[in-house]
Amino acid sequence: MANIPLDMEQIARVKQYAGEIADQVQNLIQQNSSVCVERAILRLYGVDGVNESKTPLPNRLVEILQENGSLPSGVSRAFAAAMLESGRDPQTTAELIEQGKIDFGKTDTGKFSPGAIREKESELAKNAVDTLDKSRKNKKEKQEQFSVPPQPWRYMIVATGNIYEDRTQAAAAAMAGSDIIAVIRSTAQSLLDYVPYGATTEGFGGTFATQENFAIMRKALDKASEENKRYIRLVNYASGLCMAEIAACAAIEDLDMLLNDSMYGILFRDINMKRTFIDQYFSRLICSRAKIIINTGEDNYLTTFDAVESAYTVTASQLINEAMGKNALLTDDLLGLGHAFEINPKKENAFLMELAHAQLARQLFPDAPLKYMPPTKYKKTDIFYSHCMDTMFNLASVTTGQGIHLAGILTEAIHTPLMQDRFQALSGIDYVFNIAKDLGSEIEFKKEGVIAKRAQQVLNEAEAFLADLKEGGLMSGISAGKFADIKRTEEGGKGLTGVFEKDPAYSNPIMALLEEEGVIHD
Amino acid sequence: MANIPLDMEQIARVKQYAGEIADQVQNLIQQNSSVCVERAILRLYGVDGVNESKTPLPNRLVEILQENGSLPSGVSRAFAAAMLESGRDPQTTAELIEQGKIDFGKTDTGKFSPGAIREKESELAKNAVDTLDKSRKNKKEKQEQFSVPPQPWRYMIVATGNIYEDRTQAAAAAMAGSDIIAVIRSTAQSLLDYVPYGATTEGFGGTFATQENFAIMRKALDKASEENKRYIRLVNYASGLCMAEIAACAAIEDLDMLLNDSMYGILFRDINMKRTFIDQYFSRLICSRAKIIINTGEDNYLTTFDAVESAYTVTASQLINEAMGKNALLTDDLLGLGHAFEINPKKENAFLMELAHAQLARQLFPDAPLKYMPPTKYKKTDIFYSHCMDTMFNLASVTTGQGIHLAGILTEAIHTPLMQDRFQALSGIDYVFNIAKDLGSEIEFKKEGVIAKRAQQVLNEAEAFLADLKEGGLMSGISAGKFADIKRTEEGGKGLTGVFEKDPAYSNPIMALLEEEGVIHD
Amino acid sequence: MTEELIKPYGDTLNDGIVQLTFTLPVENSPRAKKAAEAYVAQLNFENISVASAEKIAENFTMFVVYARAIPAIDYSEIEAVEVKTEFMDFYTINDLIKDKANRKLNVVGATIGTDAHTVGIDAIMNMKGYNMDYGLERYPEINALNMGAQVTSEDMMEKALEMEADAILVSQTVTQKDAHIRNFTEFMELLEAENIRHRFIVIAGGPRITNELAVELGYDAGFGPGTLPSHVASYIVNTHLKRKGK
Amino acid sequence: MTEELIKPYGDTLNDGIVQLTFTLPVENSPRAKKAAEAYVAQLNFENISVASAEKIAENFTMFVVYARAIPAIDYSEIEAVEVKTEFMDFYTINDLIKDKANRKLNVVGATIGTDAHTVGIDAIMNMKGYNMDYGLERYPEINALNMGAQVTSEDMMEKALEMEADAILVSQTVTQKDAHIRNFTEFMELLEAENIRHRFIVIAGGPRITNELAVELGYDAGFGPGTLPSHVASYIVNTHLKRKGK
Ligand code: B12
Ligand code: B12
Ligand SMILES: Cc1ncc(COP(=O)(O)O)c(C=O)c1O
Ligand SMILES: Cc1ncc(COP(=O)(O)O)c(C=O)c1O
Repeated sequence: MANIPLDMEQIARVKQYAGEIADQVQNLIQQNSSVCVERAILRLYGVDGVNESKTPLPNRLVEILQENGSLPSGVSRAFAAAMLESGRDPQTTAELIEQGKIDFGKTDTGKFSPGAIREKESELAKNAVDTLDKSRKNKKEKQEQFSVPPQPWRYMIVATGNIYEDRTQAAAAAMAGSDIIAVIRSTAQSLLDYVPYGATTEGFGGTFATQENFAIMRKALDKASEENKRYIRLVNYASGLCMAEIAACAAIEDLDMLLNDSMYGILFRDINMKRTFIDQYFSRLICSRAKIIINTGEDNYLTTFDAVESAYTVTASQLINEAMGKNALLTDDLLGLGHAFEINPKKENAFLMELAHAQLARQLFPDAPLKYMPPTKYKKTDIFYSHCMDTMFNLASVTTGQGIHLAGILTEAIHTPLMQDRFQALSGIDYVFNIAKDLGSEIEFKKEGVIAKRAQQVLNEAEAFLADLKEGGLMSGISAGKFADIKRTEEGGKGLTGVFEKDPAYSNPIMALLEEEGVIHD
Repeated sequence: MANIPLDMEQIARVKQYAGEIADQVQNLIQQNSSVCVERAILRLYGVDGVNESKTPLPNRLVEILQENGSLPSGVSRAFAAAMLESGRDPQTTAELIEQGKIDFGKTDTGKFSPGAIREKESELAKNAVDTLDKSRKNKKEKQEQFSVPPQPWRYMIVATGNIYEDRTQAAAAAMAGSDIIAVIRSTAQSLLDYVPYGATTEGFGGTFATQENFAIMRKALDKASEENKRYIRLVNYASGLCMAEIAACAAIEDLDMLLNDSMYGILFRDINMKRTFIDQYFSRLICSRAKIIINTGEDNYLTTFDAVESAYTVTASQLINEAMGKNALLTDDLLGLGHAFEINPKKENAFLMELAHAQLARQLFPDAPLKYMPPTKYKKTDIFYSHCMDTMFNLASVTTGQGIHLAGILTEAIHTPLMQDRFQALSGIDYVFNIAKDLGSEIEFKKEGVIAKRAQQVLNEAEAFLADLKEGGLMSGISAGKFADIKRTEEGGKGLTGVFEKDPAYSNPIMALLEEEGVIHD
Repeated sequence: MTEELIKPYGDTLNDGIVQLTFTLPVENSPRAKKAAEAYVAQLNFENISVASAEKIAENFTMFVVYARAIPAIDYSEIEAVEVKTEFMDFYTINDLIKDKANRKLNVVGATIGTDAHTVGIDAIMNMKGYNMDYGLERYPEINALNMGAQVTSEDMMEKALEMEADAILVSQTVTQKDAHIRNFTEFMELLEAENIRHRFIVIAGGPRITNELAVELGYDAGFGPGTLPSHVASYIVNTHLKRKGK
Repeated sequence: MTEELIKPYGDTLNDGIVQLTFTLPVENSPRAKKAAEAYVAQLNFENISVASAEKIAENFTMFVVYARAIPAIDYSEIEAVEVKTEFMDFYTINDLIKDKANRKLNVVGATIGTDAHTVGIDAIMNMKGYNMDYGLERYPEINALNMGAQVTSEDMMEKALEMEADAILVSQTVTQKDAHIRNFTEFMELLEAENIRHRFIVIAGGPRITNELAVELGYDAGFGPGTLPSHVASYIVNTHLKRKGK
């Protein structure tokens, strides 16, 4: 691979800074939990479904605890007690609770011994972790059965709003060459403080992320894997108010990747930072165990702000995301750190800058399957011009050896892609990936050249930025608008009311087990 | 600029071989002339127009000499004598000859002294060469007045068949960014043994090359140069049975470039090799003096045969064309040696091979404005796919610093370009040339890498080929089908009857003057 | 007006050439090509050439077609509903407000509904502006408030009342399933229900918005892609002064 | 047959979405966009969205439009005039000729008129063939002669008579101003004028040739892009045997 000479010590330094920044946040995470985390526990314990007014049972159960003031001890203990009381399976138990037949959150006062409850909890937690292990193994088996294509993997979105229509589109995209299918989520689902239920056919700009929709799509892609003799990965979106819960649903349904990034939620969805850092941690622990690759959203900094000026914020955020990911036991192969090809094409030598940015990311995270986003902001409604942009993006990606290659679409500036738009995108990718397969290992970037200097400059800027950031901490940095010029306060944004301080009796045995067992290498 | 390490001695060797091959042909050229050369002399002396049966006067006059057996002494002397007899200007003299009022080819027997005739001849020749000088100076002035864009120059074809429609298209193409406009010639005009006359509005697959059409287009492009503040070059086609004559017309009308290559005529139009080598020499002498860049047709080898297997024939032919060009006083800046981006896109790493080929040409002829042809053969009727191919071609061109960049067109496999097709092509070129402007000087090709090795291999194959070729000579090599697997015999093909051996009395004072004065550096 | 018949232009006047790309839900085959040709004929074309037919999915074929469109239209009869205002520059606009309006103008803007796209409204309102043209916040004579995205119609209306806005700028980017039409309409109906529509200059904008659409939906004007802040400011001040009879 | 109504497919069945690109001979302006929209409406579309309008020359504007086509067609009524023959491989074909025809078949081919494209006819006839499929010259049971390009109709006919050709292959690539139609027709009329049409299987081919067009022009069959030599050989031997009643 072509290489830019970077100072290993500087790299160690920026990773060190990012680690410190992540660790500061980790304190907050340890002391608090959220409604989302608790609901995720319930889901992993086996609670699903909605009540008559369509409220998901995990939400209802957590609400009950909130109402009767017992949430600070967490849902686990209460639910274990309820299980003992009902003597039934988790789902039935949850239904009984919702029907008022079990006095949820109060049963443990006396009726069952703390030991019995603790035992029930660990049984539930073990089953939960088994579910995650099963997902990991299922995927591994399928990857061995069908082949795993080489990187960059071709990532294609479907977004009709109707899961059944999405299924058709996904099969078409797989046939046309996609390695990864992402079902874009309905607009603003990230702001919903619950996970919608069942198969859905009406969404705006995307399809609701529901466990049932995940299952439908996974089944379709298993078929596509078989037909195309290639394992087709499934992606959905976790970032938002339900990060941990969606991770749970995703693990249960064998998803392969999740867009999973608090920074995105904070900056672009105005989600409260405390809430989402807490949710993210548990979410990522789940991803780690179930081997779900996370995708982070640094690309968004560049669609909103200038891609040259803001380049260092991308690098800094990738470093922080890596550190936060490692704290949540994510291994390198699960870190789909994001970046994007978004420099104004009117800028002379823009492609050289793009190469510099892509190569820097490649070298900073040599083992991560980097997520590389196509040009979007400067796409024209002239689809022919836009198709040229995607061609150059494809080249940058294969040349710098990116991991997850989001297909650029010639109609980006017009509409969500038609079936034919996707086909055109994929056939362009095939073309470039084939004819320029080994270009990256055939060329070298000139020492002291524009590309090398640009990469160095971004790294220097990122270093200075991180050094500064670690003084005040990430949260106060965000409050000061240091990322993408967007200011978000610690107490502002959506979802703060869902955060609570753990009381001494609090337990989350799944989290405990995951932390205790650490990274699994099978 | 990125560089492939090549052995300077090997380069000297192949140039030496090519020189020997060209010199062998030069013997033939010195001993013979052709009807086309003679007609070109008449045109440069000032003869134009057609008779009642639409035969051009230059053709009529030469036919008269052929009929009365005096052609071996050439047309110059006879015409000078006729001028003395008529006492009028060349055009009127020609008309009088055609009307039978002057006994052409016979007058000199006695009536005028050889000295007087020789003097008239040199006066005519001087005027002829003045015309060429004027063309050279005109163009230089215009280049200084408007600016000259940097290379690669954007070359665009127009081909409606109707010169007035072409004019509209050309203005549009210039506005959209073309630096060069080529008016594609009507199908098979190269096989006509005369230059059609006047403004024409009916052609097949192109517009007839006539002096009047040249003038119309030159005027339109002068206007476009003014409007676009950039000198817009005009190109037409000389190769064929009228190479020298078209060069004369082109010089008179201030054209900037001519497709000018006997090898093309021999191999792809089945024109007799002797005839076209003779025509080519005088044609190129004219180009040299009038500073018309020649474009050679090596790209055609690749559209007909496999671009990887035949790559060495391109290199060999470029070397021969360079040597033949130098023999005709063409300087490096006038050698638009041809090649093309025609490797099957299904071939893995095809782009690396293309870079190797383009870079080899660049390094072998560092000062020549190489003519780089876009993909055509593997273009699909899927215009979106084809547009990606052109994008990569654009990149190869700017990266390896080509000179004359023929615009690839997304509808190549469908029809001759529409106005919108041209616009799309040019906007794609602008995009790539801008974002990757200095890529070539920012990267290096890995020593011993696929690209370097491939370039070396082609050079080795070309060397072996030339070494072999120089033994039997170019003509017998062509007869043996060594170029592009096409066999053409020395006595076969069109136009041999137009060749004649010069008798001792033969004179071509224009040629003599041009040879004598050599390369002009102003 | 004299008739001015026009047709698409390929490379000769009135040749009518059009390029079409579409997908039919059938397997690729000569019959599918025939169907594509027959279909295009129904769209009022002749000389139909199906250049390319490719299988893009099980039972779906994509076609690239070139054909000659038959109808001609009379260009002299086409009228566009353009925003009719004289565009001025930053300095002229500020001077005009100072001289004629005699007070600062209040402008509030937002992206309403669930639409989270802010770049468009930011381009018009934020200090730095767009394409070297200052945003409204920079105008000394304009008091501009950008509420950002995902703002409800109610919040937007309240803010407009609170700051006694002269102009309200509503941005919409997502147009899927006509989300923008719904949002624009909802906002307008709210103003009308409250009987305060007449108090404001109400302007719509976004990448798929035309003046025509905006006017149809009851807005005073609509601005599409490429709009500069000074265009919007010009329109606001001119319309304001006209309404005040100045 | 049951009705089978189809429409173009964008991302939902029967949404009718089509992409169009065309140029109008007018200056770019909102009015020009309006004209583009009005024009596309005349082509039987609705929900017309003029996505892009760009000046591509003085007085010319290129448009990219997405719109929903209104008509549906009944796919069950579409029939394609396909070459009807069973395609066999090299070995089967040679065996068949040997066994049933009892003599070598003679085939002559050329590109006629001023058309100089040989790659297509070479692909069918020359030894090496096309896409890993041997050319006719390689068939031991076929006596194949490729005359190359720019062959006159007369020369081609004479050669066919001289070698007692069973099949004549005529290639045409240049289709501008319908040059191919003229050339194909000229050749066919020549055969008919000489009253020898019935003696040969006459086959047309080229990148823009369909079987339908060829049959219309009086040829026995037509082959388009992607044709393999074995397709042509199959057709020749099958037709030959059928005619001989074998
Ligand atoms: C950047 C971007 C994003 C960013 C937004 C960041 C931000 N802070 O705004 C992110 C990544 C977050 C994003 C998310 C989504 N996006 Co988005 N996004 C884009 C993108 C790439 C560029 C838009 C842009 O910023 N343009 C630049 C600005 C300057 O141009 P503009 O908006 O047209 O504004 C100008 C004029 O229109 C006018 N103007 C605009 N508003 C107003 C208002 C007034 C009053 C006036 C006078 C003028 C005016 O002035 C401006 C300056 O000239 C486009 C694709 C594209 N290239 O267009 C897709 C696009 C708009 N997004 C799209 C979609 C579907 C989404 C999602 C819904 C996808 C999903 N399901 O997750 C999400 C969710 C967002 C939501 N809930 O709304 C679609 C919309 C399809 C459609 N037509 O409905 C597009 C077209 C992409 C696509 N092809 O699918 N997106
Ligand atoms: C190579 C090429 C050339 C080469 C030809 C070399 C040669 N020895 O043939 C050169 C450079 C010389 C050339 C010149 C010209 N060309 Co040219 N050329 C092409 C090109 C790039 C490829 C054609 C090709 O070889 N295809 C590969 C073969 C294998 O495919 P095929 O021909 O379709 O053949 C297959 C089938 O059709 C079938 N088939 C073909 N013939 C037959 C016959 C029978 C009996 C059967 C059964 C089957 C069959 O079997 C084959 C294998 O599957 C095309 C563009 C393109 N990409 O298509 C332009 C193209 C064909 N050329 C074109 C033009 C206009 C010209 C010129 C006239 C330009 C000019 N004015 O100078 C000249 C002059 C030539 C002339 N007088 O005819 C146009 C034609 C436009 C039109 N539709 O009318 C094209 C489409 C380019 C363009 N967009 O402008 N050309
Ligand atoms: C990291 C991340 N998460 C989530 C999303 C999408 O989430 P939403 O549903 O909020 O549009 C994105 C989109 O860009 C993203 O980058
Ligand atoms: C060197 C050269 N001359 C001439 C031509 C075109 O000549 P003709 O008029 O024979 O098509 C070409 C076309 O490729 C060429 O390469």
